Amino acid sequence: MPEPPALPFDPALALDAALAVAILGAALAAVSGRGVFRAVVFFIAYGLMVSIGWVRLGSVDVALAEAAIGAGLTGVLLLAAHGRLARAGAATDTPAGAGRGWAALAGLAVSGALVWAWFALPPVPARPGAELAEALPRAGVENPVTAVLLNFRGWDTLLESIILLAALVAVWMLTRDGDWRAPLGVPQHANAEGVMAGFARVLPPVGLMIGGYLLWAGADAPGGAFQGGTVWAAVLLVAALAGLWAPPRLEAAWFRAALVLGGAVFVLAGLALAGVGAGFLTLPEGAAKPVILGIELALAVSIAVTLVALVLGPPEGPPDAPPDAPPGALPDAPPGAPPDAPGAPR
Amino acid sequence: MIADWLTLAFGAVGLVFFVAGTVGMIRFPDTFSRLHALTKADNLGLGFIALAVALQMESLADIVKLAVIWALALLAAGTVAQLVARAALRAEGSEDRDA
Amino acid sequence: MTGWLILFAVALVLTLAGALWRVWRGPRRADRMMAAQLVGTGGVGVLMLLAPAHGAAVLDVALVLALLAALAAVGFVKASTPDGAGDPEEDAPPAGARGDDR
Amino acid sequence: MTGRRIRAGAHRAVLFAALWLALSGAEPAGLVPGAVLVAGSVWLSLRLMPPRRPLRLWRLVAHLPWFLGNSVLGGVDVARRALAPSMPLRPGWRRVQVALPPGGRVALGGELSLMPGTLAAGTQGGALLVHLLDTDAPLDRAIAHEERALAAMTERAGNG
Repeated sequence: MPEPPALPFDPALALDAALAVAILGAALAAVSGRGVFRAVVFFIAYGLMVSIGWVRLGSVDVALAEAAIGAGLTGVLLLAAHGRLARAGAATDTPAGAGRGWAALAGLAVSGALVWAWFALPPVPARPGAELAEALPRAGVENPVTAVLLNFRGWDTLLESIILLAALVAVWMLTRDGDWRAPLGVPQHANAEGVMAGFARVLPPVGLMIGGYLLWAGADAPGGAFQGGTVWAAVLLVAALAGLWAPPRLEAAWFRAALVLGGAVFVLAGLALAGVGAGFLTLPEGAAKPVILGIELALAVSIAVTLVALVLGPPEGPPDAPPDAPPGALPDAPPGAPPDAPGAPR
Repeated sequence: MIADWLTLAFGAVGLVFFVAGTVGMIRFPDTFSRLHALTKADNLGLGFIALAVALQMESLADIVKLAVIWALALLAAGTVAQLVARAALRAEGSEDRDA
Repeated sequence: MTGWLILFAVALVLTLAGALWRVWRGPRRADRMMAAQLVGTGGVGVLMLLAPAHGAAVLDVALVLALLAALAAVGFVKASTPDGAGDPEEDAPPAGARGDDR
Repeated sequence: MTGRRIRAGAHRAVLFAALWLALSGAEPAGLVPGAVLVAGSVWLSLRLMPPRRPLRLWRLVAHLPWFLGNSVLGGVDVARRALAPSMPLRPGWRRVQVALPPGGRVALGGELSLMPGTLAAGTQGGALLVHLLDTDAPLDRAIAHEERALAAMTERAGNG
């Protein structure tokens, strides 16, 4: 049997063109037109396609982060925000008129500044990454992204992990005075024998494995603390949404410890290295890999807990008494379906 | 090479199912029928694509990984179809059209 | 062979355009949400097809997408319950805000 | 009681270990972190999904080809309807009484959603809400067969 013929042309350009058109189309649809719900769904689709785009650009690390954040967390966050706006009676249609013109102008200005910055960059060296390639054997890990994040530029990563915590504190500042002792977010509930709960019983153990794998693989292949921690956060969130995992209170000691674990281990490792004379966060060549993996594990735990807390939002007690009665029956139930018992106690 | 020909065949079949899923989603007249198109045709298409790619992978681990990905996609599809169908059923009659 | 696989990926991205049309068109929220689901499934397919050309690490991206594919839809059905924290399968909606699907 | 937990835990440990080997490419350096993760996942899985009835693993495996064959038929069926110019559809709802325990009911709903002509929308008062693409198709027997196959996967011993 002969081999299949090779393609007479290279389809890579067609793929990139199709992706670019689809990404730009989804982005435009998300910011134009009316209807916040539609914009949110377009944003979700946009995130999915952007992560393919990162793969095409050769940045599998970024693609992984985008897949975990974009597909997992921002969708839930934005849809919850939209539902909340609708329940609060706020307008869920983007305002028409002058405000949007100014917003578009501001967006254009930022884009213009970015384009200018791109052209103003110093010329790219003949072999980009040559310095990195030369330093990589001393890093202790083979994934250049992890080497930069945890070894050569450890300072930046340390501060970034603290930024996430600062964002969480900012969210908590929205807590109402009476709710400080309530568990994080609104109380979640679901049919314990239903589809959502069934899914949430199966997914988290698999997610624990896959997140752990990304963390472990991050030393020598795409992955790492952020990707692994985000996957952990996403499956923990599923368990919380299905009412299978009760989110902690702010004062829970284990919760606070988990939040600062990453930063604390990072700083302590840095101080210990300074103590042995290597300098703050200067990893010695021989011991770099275990130190990096230890810091990454701690960081992943903190990132997972912080992201879950960010999505769940500030502590809120049970909702206030409704202004009017809950709806009695399923509207348009299927033929023969008995109406739900109205207002049955849960 | 037989494997290469099979890859072409499975890939093409997978693509046909993806196209059918999209066509169904565009043509079918009501929300619930469109849910059928998505869950069944697309995941079958994904299964065939996984088969096509599996024939090009060298390590057994990668082939198992492809199977795991497909299994997770099936789990997600079975869950999402039921949940979204139920949510749409509840919303029936009330106003959930926007724009 | 990778050329053919990438050609398949091009075709798959084109079918995603149909899904985007349905996101735009609706008319119901469930339609838009399921169309986004199709973008996710198609995206997993594209990533699989890219694996032989870009290396097996791409499969990890597909793995994460498939693992979390249902998350947005779970968020959607939760947000569309009366109090935004429930489950459409619950027999009686708990006392909470008025059921409003807008 | 504990015997059942141990047996279920062993089943799941094998599954998770296989998953780890596939993920890590069976690299020797990954065996220790893998073992820790498998232990954690089994613990989490037993907490989230305590074993109710012992699973007959071989029944599950024996059911797989049938399930795969049916999901192929499901895809072909829906593709045929979508691509046919006349687009033959007669959609409607049906309530199907099932005797399965809740976990089995959810699994049945998921399976039906991937099979020809049926789409579940969860349960209501113990009955499965099923959307049919074609209300004239003889699907009752297929649904009943599926339910029996799922029921056979768990042993009836124990009180659930």
